[in-house]
Amino acid sequence: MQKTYVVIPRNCTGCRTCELACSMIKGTEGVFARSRINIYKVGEERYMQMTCLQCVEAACVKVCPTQALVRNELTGAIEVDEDRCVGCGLCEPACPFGHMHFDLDEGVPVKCDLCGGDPTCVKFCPHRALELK
Amino acid sequence: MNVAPAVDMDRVGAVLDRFEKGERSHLVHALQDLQSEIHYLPKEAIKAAAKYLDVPLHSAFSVATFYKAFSLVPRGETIIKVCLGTSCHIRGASVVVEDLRIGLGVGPGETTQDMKYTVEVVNCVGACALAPVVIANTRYIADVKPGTIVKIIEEG
Amino acid sequence: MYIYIDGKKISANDGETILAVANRNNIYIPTLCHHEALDDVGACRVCMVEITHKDWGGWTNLVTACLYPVEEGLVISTSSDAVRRSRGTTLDLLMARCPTSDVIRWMAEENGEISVRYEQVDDGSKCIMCSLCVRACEKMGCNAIGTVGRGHDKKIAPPFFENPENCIGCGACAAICPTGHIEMKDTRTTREIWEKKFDFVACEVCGEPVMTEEYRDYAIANRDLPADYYTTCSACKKKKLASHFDKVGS
Amino acid sequence: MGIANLKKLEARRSALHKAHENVKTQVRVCSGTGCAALGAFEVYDALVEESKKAGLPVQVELAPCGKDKDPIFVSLTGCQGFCQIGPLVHILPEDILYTGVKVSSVKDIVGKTLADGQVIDKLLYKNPEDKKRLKGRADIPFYKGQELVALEGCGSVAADSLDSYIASGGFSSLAKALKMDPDQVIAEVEKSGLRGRGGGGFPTGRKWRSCVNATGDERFVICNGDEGDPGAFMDCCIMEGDPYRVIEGMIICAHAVGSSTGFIYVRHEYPRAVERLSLAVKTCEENGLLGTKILGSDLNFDISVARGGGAFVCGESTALMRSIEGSVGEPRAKYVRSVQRGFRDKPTVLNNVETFACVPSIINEGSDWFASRGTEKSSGTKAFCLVGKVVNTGLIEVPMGTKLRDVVFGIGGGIIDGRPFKAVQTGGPSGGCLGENYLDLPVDFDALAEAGSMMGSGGMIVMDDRTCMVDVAKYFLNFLMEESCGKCVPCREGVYQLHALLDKLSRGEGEPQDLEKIQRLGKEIQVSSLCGLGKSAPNPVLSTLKNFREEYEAHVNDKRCPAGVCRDITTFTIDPDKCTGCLVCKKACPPDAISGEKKQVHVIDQDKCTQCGACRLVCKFDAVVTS
Repeated sequence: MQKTYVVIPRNCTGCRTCELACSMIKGTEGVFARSRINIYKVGEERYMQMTCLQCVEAACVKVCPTQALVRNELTGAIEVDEDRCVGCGLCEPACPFGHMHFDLDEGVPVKCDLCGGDPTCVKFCPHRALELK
Repeated sequence: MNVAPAVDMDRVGAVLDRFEKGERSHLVHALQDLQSEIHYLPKEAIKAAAKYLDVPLHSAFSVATFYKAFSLVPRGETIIKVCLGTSCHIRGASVVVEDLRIGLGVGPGETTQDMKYTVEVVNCVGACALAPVVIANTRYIADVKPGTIVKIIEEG
Repeated sequence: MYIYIDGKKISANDGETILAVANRNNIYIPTLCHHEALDDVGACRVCMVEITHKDWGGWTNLVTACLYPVEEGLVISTSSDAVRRSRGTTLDLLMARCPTSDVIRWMAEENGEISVRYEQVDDGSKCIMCSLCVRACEKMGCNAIGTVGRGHDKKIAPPFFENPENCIGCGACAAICPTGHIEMKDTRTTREIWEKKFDFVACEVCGEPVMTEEYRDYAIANRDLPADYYTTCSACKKKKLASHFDKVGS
Repeated sequence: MGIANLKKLEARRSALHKAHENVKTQVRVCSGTGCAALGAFEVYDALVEESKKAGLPVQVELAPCGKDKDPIFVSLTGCQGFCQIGPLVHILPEDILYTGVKVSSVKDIVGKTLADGQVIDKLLYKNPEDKKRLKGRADIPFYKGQELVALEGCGSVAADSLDSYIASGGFSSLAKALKMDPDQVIAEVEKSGLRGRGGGGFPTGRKWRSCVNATGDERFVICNGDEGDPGAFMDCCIMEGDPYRVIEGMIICAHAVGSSTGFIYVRHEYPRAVERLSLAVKTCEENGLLGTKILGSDLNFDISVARGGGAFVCGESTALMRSIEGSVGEPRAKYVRSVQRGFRDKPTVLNNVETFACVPSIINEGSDWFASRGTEKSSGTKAFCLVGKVVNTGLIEVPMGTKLRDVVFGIGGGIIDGRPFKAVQTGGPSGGCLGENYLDLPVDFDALAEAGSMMGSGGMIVMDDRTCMVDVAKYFLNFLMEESCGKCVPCREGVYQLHALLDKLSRGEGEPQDLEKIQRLGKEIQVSSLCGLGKSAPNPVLSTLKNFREEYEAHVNDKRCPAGVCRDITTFTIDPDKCTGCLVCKKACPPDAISGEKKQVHVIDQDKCTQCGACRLVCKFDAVVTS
């Protein structure tokens, strides 16, 4: 049974452990801006976790000229097949939510892939604000 | 540097009209006809051909630079082709090139200042038995002896 | 069907290439001009493998793995002496052509046979004429660059070596180039590639670059997505959405 | 006046035969490239005009219902072979071959020979050996030992006349083939043992058979007339001289493999071949020999003539197809063969001009007839271009298996000026040089390949002791470097480096290890390149290195070019004992480096001398020596 990734904003304290965990595990060496999950303060003591929604009708998948963005049927995540990517970078502006980042240095897009079904951010969130149900 | 004369686009259009519009397989053919009409392939002509045959411009440019038959720069009135086929080579075609270089002051691929002569080297024109051979426009000059070619050409 | 790669029996499907089967089975065959999303051309010759078959009476042949279709019982060696010699020569030749390319040096060292030094053709270029950029550009439907001339002087350039009309500044060519030959210069507001200058669309919130104007127009015209997708940078999109969610939540 | 069916074809033929029987004298003016270059067209025009003036019943077309009594038929034919002494005028039935005919000699020919039956002695071929004049082809050694199959009509039929071709038996083979099952036609070609004349020597019948067996809704027949080998021009001669034969061969192939579209790809350097083929195709269309329901059968077939753009690599089949498609002529890997996926990814038969020209004879005379010629594994005859430093140069056709010696010294008459024979180069840039020890080699596909050369399209370039093998190898590499498409690394970079190494040798800067480097690089280019051009590019180097190693070593160890060709290590001087002071070399010297008065010994100013070798080339007294 495929699990669903859920965010529970009311549990989030804005500690940004998820961002750190993500940037560590994805090898972006703790650069927060490159993390695939971001925390935004949206009000007094209120935080919102923002990460890829793995849209059913994903715009990024639609614009990719080489089918380099493929849904993993097991995890439900849209994953980047780097071998198929030609580096046109169109997926980044195509995402209406801003969850796609194109890494100019590497020439490939960077996005949340749910860590292959076992998201690191979920494991490290100390407040159970991220869950896989 | 030689200044290219303005290109008569009507003539370009007339040549292209002989071909089926949008049929990309006619590209080599069309460029050849354009070249024989204007004696070289100006940028405008290549662009017009690409557009007419619905070929990406870069493909037309690739084709125009790949094949030796095409020249992208204006050429002289008389095109002197020195055959460098094997037979001509071993019978002294390089001496002919040397003669032209000294006599006309231009080497292979070059055009004289007055736009009268362009010297080209070609690989075998199928007249090996008459080696070394020079073709001035359509005139074949057979068995060219050292020291004679410039005079033969200038005398017409 | 079954084939044998370096002694291992491996199942393969009709129509697959040797390289595809090897990749699927994590058997490393070096490549330079191969890309999963583009048609193979067999230009770089580094994916050379040696093949034979029990019915061939001991006859072997060197073929490019990227193009050779598998057949039942094919016996493939990815690193026989003949393969290493061929690959070594190819890399030696490329070293002479692009002495400054790290990728080539690294591959040559890995192959373990840098033995012959050829006269260096030092024009400062790292281009190995793999044509990946041309094929990527074609894939984008732009056809802005192509090969020019032939033989040793062959180059990759825009038509007439000038400002390529069709280039939208997407940067795919630079991203795909295996040796980093294609230069793309970005500032906060402009991009320069193939000697063509582009202005970036600035994010209407923060002013950061989103994409080149030409690329935006291309995307709107060809990719069937609303025009307002391209006005904001991804970071600002995220921020905006976060605040939106908050309102919904409360 | 179409030829809608077989009956009409036969009717036309018998009418033409009748016209032929009436002809009293036939005058065939050769208009091959060589003769044309020497003024054959002017000679032809003058002949016609002069004959009319003299009131002779001259005909330029075979008129089936001509009113003239004992007409004289004057025609322009394709290459008659002996290019070197052109323009040739062959008069039948007396078999008089006039050589070196100029417009000024036409009056004599008309007045004396045509009107009066006299033979003009001074226009006859002079045998260099005994200075005797020889009257006709039957007497001239050059023509002895030859056997014409592919070149049968070349030099006899009027090149641009369908009628002339039909009169000579043309299209009877097609008529026969159309009555046969396609499978029978292929079986016949298979049995004949015909192998591709373009160089590879692939069995033609097998190629046709695999095309038929390939899956596809459409099939193409392509004739490769992109004869790029420098020193070879037989396809040019066939296309110019007997275009209908090529077309007939192609139609038979179309019938055999079930194709309805064909192409003939001709090099642009052969404008006359393009012109004549285009005209022939048009004439065939007008007469119902191309188009729908050919000769009343169910066969529909069209041919387009495509012009090449001047790229040697387009002789490679896949590059040629790309070129016809309107693209850059880059070859692709042939792991899937073009008989299965060729032009537009459809099954395609691609054969060379000479191969198609052999087909009508095979169908007409039968496979046994063809197979009885030549050797066991290379049947039939082969056209060669005998050129270089040989006395008789021109186009020849001999049975496969003829010894090199018989070609060079028999038909070719030996080396110019009696100099020593050094080598014969076959196979063009893909071939190799064979030295004296190979003179008794029977020339066929396998024997040549075994000797390290190849058949190629049939260029045979004879070299004497003044040809430097390092220079020849460098020449071919330079050619291939320019002609490489530049797609794959071994060919683009490898041939460049091979050339650089040879250049180093020829400058006298070679080091002992360079020879091994050349050998090794050459071998790797052979196995690693993508197409046939690259795979065979090192052949000229490797074969000369093998057969003339001492010459390479002289360049490396002694910094000396034994043949006196490589400029940087050669000095030209004049031997005072031999110099007669004739001024010839002085006049020929491009940089004016020779001084000396008439009848006094000349001297070369070494500072001005560019070592071009012009003086040595012109000196009749062997007075220019190299060191």
